[in-house]
Amino acid sequence: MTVQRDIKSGVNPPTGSLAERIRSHAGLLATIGLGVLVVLGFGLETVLSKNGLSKYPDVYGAYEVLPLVAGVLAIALARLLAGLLHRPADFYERAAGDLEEGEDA
Amino acid sequence: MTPHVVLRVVSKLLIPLIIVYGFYIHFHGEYSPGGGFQAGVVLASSIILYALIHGLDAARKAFPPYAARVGMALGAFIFAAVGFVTLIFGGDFFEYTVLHPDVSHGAGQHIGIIAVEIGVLMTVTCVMIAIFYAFSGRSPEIPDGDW
Amino acid sequence: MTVGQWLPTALAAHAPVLLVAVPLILSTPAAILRTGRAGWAIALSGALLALLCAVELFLATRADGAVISYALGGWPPPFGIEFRVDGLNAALLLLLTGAAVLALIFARPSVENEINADKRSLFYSAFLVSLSGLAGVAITGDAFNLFVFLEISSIPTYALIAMGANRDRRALTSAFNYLVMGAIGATFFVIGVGFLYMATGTLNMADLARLLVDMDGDRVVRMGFAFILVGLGLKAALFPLHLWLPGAYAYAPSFVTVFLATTATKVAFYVIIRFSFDVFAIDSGFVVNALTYVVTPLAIAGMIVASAQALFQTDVRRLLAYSSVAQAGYMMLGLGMGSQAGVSAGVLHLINHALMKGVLFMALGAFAISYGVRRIENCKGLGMMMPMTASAFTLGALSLIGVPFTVGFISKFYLIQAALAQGWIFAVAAILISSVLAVFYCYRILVNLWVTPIPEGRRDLAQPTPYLILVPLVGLALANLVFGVHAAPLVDIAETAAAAAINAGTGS
Amino acid sequence: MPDILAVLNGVSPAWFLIVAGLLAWGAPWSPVRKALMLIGPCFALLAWFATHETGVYGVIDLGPFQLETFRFDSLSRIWVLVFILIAFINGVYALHERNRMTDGAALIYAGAAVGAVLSGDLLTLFFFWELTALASAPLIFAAGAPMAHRAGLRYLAIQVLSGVLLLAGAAVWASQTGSWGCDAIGVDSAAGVMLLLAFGVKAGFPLLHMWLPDAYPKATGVGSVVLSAFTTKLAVYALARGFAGEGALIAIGLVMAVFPIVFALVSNDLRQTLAYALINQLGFMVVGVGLGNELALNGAAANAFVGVIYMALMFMTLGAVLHRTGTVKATELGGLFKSMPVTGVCAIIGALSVAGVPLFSGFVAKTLILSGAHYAHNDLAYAILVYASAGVMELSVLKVVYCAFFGEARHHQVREAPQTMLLGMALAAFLCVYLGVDYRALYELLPFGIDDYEPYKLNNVFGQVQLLLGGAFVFALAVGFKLFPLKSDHTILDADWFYRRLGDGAARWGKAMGELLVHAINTALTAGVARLRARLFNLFNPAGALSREFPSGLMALWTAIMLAAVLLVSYFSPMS
Repeated sequence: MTVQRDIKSGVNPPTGSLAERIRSHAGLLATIGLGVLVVLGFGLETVLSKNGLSKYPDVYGAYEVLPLVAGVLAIALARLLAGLLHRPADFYERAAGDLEEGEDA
Repeated sequence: MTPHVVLRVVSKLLIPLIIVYGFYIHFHGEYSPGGGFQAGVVLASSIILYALIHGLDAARKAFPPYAARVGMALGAFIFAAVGFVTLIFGGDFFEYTVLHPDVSHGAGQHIGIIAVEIGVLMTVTCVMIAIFYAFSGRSPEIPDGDW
Repeated sequence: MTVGQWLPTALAAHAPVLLVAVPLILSTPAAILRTGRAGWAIALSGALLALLCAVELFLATRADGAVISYALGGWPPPFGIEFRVDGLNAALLLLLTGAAVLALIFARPSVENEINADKRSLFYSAFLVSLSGLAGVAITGDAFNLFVFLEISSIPTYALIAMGANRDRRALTSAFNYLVMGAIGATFFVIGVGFLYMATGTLNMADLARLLVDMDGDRVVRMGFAFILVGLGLKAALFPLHLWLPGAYAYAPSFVTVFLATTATKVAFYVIIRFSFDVFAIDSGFVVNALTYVVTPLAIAGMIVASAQALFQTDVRRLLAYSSVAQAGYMMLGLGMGSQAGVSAGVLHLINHALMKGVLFMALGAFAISYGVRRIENCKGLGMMMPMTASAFTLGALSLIGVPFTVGFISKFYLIQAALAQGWIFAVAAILISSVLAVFYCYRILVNLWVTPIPEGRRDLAQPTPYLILVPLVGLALANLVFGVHAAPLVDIAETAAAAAINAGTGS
Repeated sequence: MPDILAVLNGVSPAWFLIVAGLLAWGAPWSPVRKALMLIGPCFALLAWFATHETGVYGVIDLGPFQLETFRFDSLSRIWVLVFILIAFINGVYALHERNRMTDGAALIYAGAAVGAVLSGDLLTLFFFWELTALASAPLIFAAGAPMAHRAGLRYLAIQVLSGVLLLAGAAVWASQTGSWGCDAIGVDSAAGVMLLLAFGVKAGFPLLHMWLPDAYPKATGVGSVVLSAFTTKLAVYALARGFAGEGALIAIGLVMAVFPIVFALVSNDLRQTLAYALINQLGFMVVGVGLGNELALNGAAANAFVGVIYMALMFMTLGAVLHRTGTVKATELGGLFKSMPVTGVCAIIGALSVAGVPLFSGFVAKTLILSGAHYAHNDLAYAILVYASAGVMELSVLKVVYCAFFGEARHHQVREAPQTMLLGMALAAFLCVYLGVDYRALYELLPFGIDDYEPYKLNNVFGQVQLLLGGAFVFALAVGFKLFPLKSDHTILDADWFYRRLGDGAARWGKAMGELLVHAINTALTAGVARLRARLFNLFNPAGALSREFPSGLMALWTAIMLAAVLLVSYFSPMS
């Protein structure tokens, strides 16, 4: 069930069913939806409770921000790591002699 | 060998003497230096001398290798059998005194030692000869090209 | 003399000498007879009779501290030759004769496969002489007589090893190597005995022990000890004096390897115990120092270096031979501790090692008969082709590694305990390192046995394993398991032996 | 039925699995093996149910010591139950596979793990500990490639080493305390440290973890499922037994919970990603054990229980993918949801469980540990766990699901996974959901009673959902802006570099140097006897066969050296 595109005309069909349009932009929509939900969550938390709607009454602050920070941090670190420790896929295999010169994994 | 007349004659003279001397050493071994071991070597030397002078084939005819093999075993058998005989007579292993009732003169001892020494003599003689045969009769098993 | 509970009294009274004399006298008809089958029957009956005597002696010495003394020719001990059996060598004699019987059962198919028909009866004859000599070494109480028996056992052994030349001509050089080494070892031993005789004027071991207690400072005695220890260390393949062993084990006929691996070095090891702990007083400073500063480091070096050497072998039997050197290191380590617990662990490992190496070499013999397998990579797929034999081999290998519920574990366990009691953490570490190496070299074989598929064309060569091999093989393999779970009997034997070795030396 | 249960009372479930495994190993007929793989766990389960009373059964008397093969108590029973369950599920999952080696090995492996959990003393533990190592290695070897062979060897070496450490530690422990009992140990003594290291190797402690991402991706599809289930959870059990409340474990666990995230993000092999996620999971449990309060220990147990199931589920889905496409590399997969919808749904359920979404099993377990950290007033641990839990773990499992089933479709014309695989996955997925909803069933199994604990409180659920949404948002953004580090097929160096390259290089160098040294010594030693040697060589050399034999001259020299040594020692010994 792939979307039929009119290749000869060189342009995407201007119209299509709503479902097809959603499907082709699923990623974007999901991202926007998630962003809205996150913002809503923080809003709800601020509105609903004095101390924040924390899991525990004695833990203050919006620790729910952590995953956002952490996620960004982790991805940045991972990119750094990939840059630093990046080796060809058959690195060990070649070193151990499983693969000869010019042979693929 | 035919030209060596002197050697042949002398050896024919010497060999019986060597054999007799061997037996002399053997039977004196019981109370003076000597015994089956030394006597066996002397006896074997007579056969070896014979082989040196008259050739290995002649020696093998005179004293076949099979006899050497049997002699070796028989000698050892006699040696061990004496022990068993003393057991049968009711003594300990190699307790020669039980072989003869005359204990005061040690007759049992004499008999036992002589018997044991006969076994030793046979074995030593035959082993020496067998070793000589083995070395002198050996032909290379591996052709030169294979080395 | 203790009256036997097993044989008729008339035989029981002479059991010590019969144990040695029966194989000796039976070797003569075996040498004269021409057929291998008859030779085999004679050899087997000789070994069985010896086993009966050993059982008798073993039962008789079970009583606490019981010692059987047999005066040869009726001459009383300090002057005449004495055969002396206590808890230590009774166990060894049982092991020796038992191993001989099992090896002989295995021998018939194996020898028919490997030895020329006209040599077979002589082969069995030589074996009987060797057995008689080994039994004599184990049983005699006279130091010089021990040397004589040592030679009696060694000379046929050289010949037996050289018989392997049918399959591999390297057997000849190995036998020659062993001959030179064995001669050196025996010479050293007899020089040592000479020194002792010079110092004490006696050759009887019990008498020596009594006299040597007060001669601690005598340098002649110390010289004697050094020569005896080195000479016997050579015979027992103490690292680095083991160089004769890999070749001898690898190229000898299978049957000879089975017999040698289970008995020959064990007997030399027994003599070392006898001299270090019984004849020389273990509380003498020089014995303890020699054991601690020479034997122990060498034992540890042997455990690790020989295991590492085993790792790189391509010939299965050579691999196991190096492993034997390493295992001899374990026994020496127990000895080097100089404690009763150590000796007990060493003796236990001696027995257990005989059990596992018996299985391993027998299984290799079976492989060799069916497929001519010698090298590790040739073992491929044998697990599927010969499941019984391969399973027995696997069990032996597991035991060698020291997996729990096998005898190998029990003796390593006791060895570690003895080392800990001594506070020798380094010894524990060495045992563990050596065990890890054992895992690897066993693993190399086991993977080939079980994991790799059967090579093309091998299936067509299949022959059933003869029952005469399967019966002793499976029996030994089960013994590895049974005594691994129910360890008490062997532990008891080892402890009795250690007690006999150590208490006898302190003048009792 | 009661009769059967009465008979089975006090019989260790481990034996059923091991015997079934041995039979399966020997059975040449595939249907018999498959039947055994289902019947064995069933009987084991019966035995588990039959033994009502806690206590010690199956004592084997070995003379000097006694082996307790079946210690059934509140701590061990939950582990045993989940091991048996996963053995059964794996039996279903593996029905399609025709491999004699893995069938038997998986069963024996499961039995060994059960036996290890049930062992009451360190010796029995050692035995089963090594058995897990030996039985699991074939699962890696069965994959067949030389890479798998080498990885299996490395895996086996490390596992056996762990066992050796365990035995050594146990021996020292026993010599110090006189007891072989497998109870609280503590790190006060050398023995304790050795045992901790032994457990730590299997639990994947940082720097000891490298075998995990090294070996698991190279196992067979079915093999990695079983591997993920037993070894590491067994180690957590051992830690809970011996080192509950050990402060060092908190720090270790926190590191384990955090560092794999980064590696999981960058590794291209999805099974390796999962292996890192598994280490992260283990970090949670180790923290729980380290905290040592009842809530945290319960949390560790609950996490182990559900963790076994959902990690197995994740590995199963990847196994199915591997079965159909032949690869699990992120760069070669994508868009499989269309062709393998059921597998995809199972993967999503597994991912939601891993992430700890409310109504899934991960949530009810993880919240216990978080509460435990909170009640222990360990705020740092709490914060780090939150970070590790919701935010970033999601990154790794989301990555797996996204890369395999969504994203850019690659050209894989594949069918849905075989029915039996689907059934196995469905069973696990059902358990994931069921335990998340009927959490009381899980809590009743826990070692300490927690009737009053309620995971589904508004603030708890809300907070968790917020965390997850945040994590998902970041993931979505990263993917959308192509910031996600998914570029090419590559290897990322981890601690295994130390032995795979550095150690390997050092070994090669050492070997070469050692050979040189031995050669030099030999040359020096044998210079004097070289002539004799040459003569002997000429005499006894059939085509150089002697070249590998040691000449007697060398040995005579050794003999002389040793004689000198003994003489010196004995000569200078003092008189006693």
